[in-house]
Amino acid sequence: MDKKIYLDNAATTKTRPEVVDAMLPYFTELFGNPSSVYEYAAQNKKVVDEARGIIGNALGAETAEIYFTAGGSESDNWALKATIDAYADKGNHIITSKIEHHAILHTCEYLEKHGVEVTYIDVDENGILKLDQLEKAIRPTTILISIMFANNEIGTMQPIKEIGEIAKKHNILFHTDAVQAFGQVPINVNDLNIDMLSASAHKLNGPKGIGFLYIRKGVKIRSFVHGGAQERQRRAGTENVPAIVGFGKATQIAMDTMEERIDIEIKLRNLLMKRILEEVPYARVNGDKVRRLPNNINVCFQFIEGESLLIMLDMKNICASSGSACTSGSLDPSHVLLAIGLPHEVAHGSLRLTLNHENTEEEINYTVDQIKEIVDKLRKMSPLYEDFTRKR
Amino acid sequence: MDKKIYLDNAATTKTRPEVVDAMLPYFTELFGNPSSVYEYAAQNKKVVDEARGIIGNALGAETAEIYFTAGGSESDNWALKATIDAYADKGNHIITSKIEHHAILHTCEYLEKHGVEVTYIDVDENGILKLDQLEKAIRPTTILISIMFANNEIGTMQPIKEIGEIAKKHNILFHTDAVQAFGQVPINVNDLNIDMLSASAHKLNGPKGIGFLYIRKGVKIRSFVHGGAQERQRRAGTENVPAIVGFGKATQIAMDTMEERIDIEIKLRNLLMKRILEEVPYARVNGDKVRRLPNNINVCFQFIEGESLLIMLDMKNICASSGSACTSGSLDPSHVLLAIGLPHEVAHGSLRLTLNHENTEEEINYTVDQIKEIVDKLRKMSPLYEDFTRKR
Amino acid sequence: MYSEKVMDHFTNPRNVGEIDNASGVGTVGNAKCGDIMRIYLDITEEGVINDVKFKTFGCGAAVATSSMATELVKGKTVQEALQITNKAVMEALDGLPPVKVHCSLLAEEAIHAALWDYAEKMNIKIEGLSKPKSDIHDGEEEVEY
Amino acid sequence: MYSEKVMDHFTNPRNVGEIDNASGVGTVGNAKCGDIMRIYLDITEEGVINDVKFKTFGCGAAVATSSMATELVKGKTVQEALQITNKAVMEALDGLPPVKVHCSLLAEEAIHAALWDYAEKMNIKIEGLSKPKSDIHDGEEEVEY
Ligand SMILES: Cc1ncc(COP(=O)(O)O)c(C=O)c1O
Ligand SMILES: Cc1ncc(COP(=O)(O)O)c(C=O)c1O
Repeated sequence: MDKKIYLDNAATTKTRPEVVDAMLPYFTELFGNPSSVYEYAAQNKKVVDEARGIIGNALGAETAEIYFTAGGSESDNWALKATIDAYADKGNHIITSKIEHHAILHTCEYLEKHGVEVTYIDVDENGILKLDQLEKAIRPTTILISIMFANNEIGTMQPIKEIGEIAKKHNILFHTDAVQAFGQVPINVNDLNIDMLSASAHKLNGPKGIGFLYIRKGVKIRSFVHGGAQERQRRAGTENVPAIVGFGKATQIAMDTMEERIDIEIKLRNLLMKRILEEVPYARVNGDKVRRLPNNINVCFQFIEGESLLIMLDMKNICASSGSACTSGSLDPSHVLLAIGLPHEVAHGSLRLTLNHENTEEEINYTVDQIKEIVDKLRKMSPLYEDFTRKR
Repeated sequence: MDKKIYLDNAATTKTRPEVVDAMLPYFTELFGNPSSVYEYAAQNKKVVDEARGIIGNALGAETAEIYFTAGGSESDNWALKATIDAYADKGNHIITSKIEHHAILHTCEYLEKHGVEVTYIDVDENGILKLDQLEKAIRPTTILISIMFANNEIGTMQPIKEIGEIAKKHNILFHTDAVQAFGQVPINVNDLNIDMLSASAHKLNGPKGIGFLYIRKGVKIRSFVHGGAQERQRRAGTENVPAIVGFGKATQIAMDTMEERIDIEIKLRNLLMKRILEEVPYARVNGDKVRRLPNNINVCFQFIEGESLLIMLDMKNICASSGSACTSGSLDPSHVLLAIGLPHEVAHGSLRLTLNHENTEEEINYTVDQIKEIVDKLRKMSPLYEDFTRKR
Repeated sequence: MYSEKVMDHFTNPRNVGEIDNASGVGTVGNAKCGDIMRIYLDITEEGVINDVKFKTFGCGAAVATSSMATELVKGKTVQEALQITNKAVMEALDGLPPVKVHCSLLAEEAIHAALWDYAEKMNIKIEGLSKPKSDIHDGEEEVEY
Repeated sequence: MYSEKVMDHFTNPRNVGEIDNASGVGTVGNAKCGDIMRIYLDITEEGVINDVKFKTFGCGAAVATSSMATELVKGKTVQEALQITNKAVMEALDGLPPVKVHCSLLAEEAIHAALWDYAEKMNIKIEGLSKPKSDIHDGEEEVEY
């Protein structure tokens, strides 16, 4: 195919042209600083609050509970570090999972170096949190449970409602990293007892560099970025007006089109999954079959290594990922795949394909054809495959 | 005038159309995540590093010493908090000034609550740091001196070279908040012995929501935002590619046009200053006459209050500021004006006009005419003016 | 940020000025906070507020509340004027931003201070009126230009 | 991220395959790190590497370095082959990204391991060659599909 086939929507997405159009006036025509006194800038304050309202609405939250940040990572850092700060009198214990994004895990490691105690809960072979382990991990000093809504690698969605209930029962704050879920699946923070929620616009066809942290009214965490009085004194820095407007627009479109997008994605994903499992031997799908993001497929091809596969797919104009794009610099085997019990060599052979509504059946079929050929080629080169066939 | 006259370029600036044009492809065509393996995204890694190179160049720094952030506030928070973290074995004392931006001052307050010791050095009546006080404040436990390059309210530029030399002599790190100076006046981090430097794109006709922290090679501070391996593992979060490209472009233009812009701004500023001082009684210019940003004028009109003045100017289509835009929510008298020794009531009557190369003589003349009228009108309403005239 | 009514009273403030030999003058607020209001009252022998003027140093809301307060008390008896609360002033202005509510309190106080001055001069006691507390020169020095 | 030469050797790897009854076979690396290389050598009685084949499980750089290493040793004497360092392999590939340098070390090691196997089989000692250290099954279990 001449055209690029983009199957890495969990890494980032195309900003929708309508979103860019919505942003454009705020660069050159209406560029004022929303904190200024004059009318010209008051318009910018208004559009920022409109975007806030759209997002609050999407979550069943109040407008004033949405705080803009520079992205999912900042939101995650904020939620964890500021909770430790604000609730120090209650305790210094956090519970999270083994399959969180590095924005959570590395923040936890940082906090551990500063005397915070962290329990990392196991997941089962499908990546679902072990709820009994969670309940047992709770201590009188536990101040926060942070469990991601949906996993960025294997797409597994956690039993958020049950986790929220456990948190509530024990009077512990509940934060969820919903960077992969917001705008993709319905979320209601009240139904789910969520106290804090992180999201990032570029995962839902919005711009990069903008995210938010939902903070339930009454949660007393303060700033992570200190300075000016922006975001009701909780997040300093001149408001990124164009990006905020774009985030509002992207959220609006995401909510309006959610159902049809899910339909398209599930249909394409099922085709992809079915053909791979039927046509490529020694392939295994990772993550839960049911509790799963509509657009995610993660599969391991035994005896081959992921980066080789990615490069060869790339040469066929297919953009895909092996584990989180954020960590592809190191290409260590994914901590998520290890946590669901895969041996290292299998984890190394993982492929993540994350679809979006613009993908077509033709693209999917072409992709499977290429995967078949490449996997075959790589296995012919693989000493592990050689050993395996010899043994049989 | 029908046209808006924008004289608040210290609050934020218009993004240059060329900058927007440079950004546009990275929203919809080249939207890939720079951390991804495929060629399509490698292009984005390349443009990010090109922008880094342009910025490094502008400072006389190396490309690898520039780390992108979400803006000046994040950079300031990072520099201070991470230094406290990384150099805890050496000490816990920071020296800063009384006229820093809130991104520094509120971060210092936060740190003080966490056991850090902070000394706030005085400035003289023109806003120049008292160097003798600085040297006396140094302790064996001092790990950081953070002094802003140029003040955002009164435009005073600090004796950065001298401060850098003091820091170096005592083997203390030197950070400077150059948010108002970068791209406006020449800066060379080596000549000036600067170890860390904060800047923000939207102050130099770049986009909002993107900044950087320069960190000299060898300075061992780590992350402020933990997570993915972006920015050589020092700042997590999917790279804001369009904004980074825009920042690079804005920096390039700012450096190429610096001389002519300074000429235009100084000419207009001198006209403004001359006419105000000659034609409006009981007006006083704040800040240093010589060591001053080319585009800043800050003036106090005795007996009147700033917000009233701003609103009336607004009604004449003139955008201006009274103290930092970030704090205009509270309208407290500016800590900077108090630090240079102004009494509260005078500080309340301050007006900040910050020009840019697009302003014209006609605009300046119109603005002075309006100021004269408005100041006169407000004084006629002022009980302070009544008392003053009675006393005479 | 302000309502149209506030903007109207700010840009065209009613009753700006002074009254020579006023029946009562009250000045409240302080320069430190950036708001000072002075109200002049001209009160007839029957105790009716015949004329009222004000001077205000302060933000848009401070000017507008002064202006509105003067409008509200004009023609009223002293007792009626006493009943005019900051809430009434705010309502008449179609509301104020939360951070500006204190301006309306200041306007109420200024009226009371002027009435107190009137009572002192007349050597009478006005039912329900107590001594104003604010001092406009709280810890501030004069500045030389 | 890779040079053209690396991409060429990755997409068209030379000498992929096995050699039946090879004079020496060496396997190095381990699955945990995601790189395993196996080299087969066919060595003549005169000690010349007549043929060489490889199999590699690993990233693009691992495949390319294996391919290049086989090209470099082919036709060489055992002693000449021993002189071929990872640096030579990297240079022949126009460089590798810093994080991939270990792949070239693995290629050097794989050659040495195959030569060691040859020496053991022939019951000879090769000057300057020591026993390879890596084990491809470091702490890994088989997985059932
Ligand atoms: C001196 C100074 N430092 C820091 C900042 C904060 O920058 P930003 O709003 O981009 O976070 C500003 C601008 O508001 C500033 O003028
Ligand atoms: C689950 C999850 N959390 C956090 C992040 C970080 O978001 P961002 O890159 O916008 O900071 C990501 C994406 O990289 C993610 O997938």
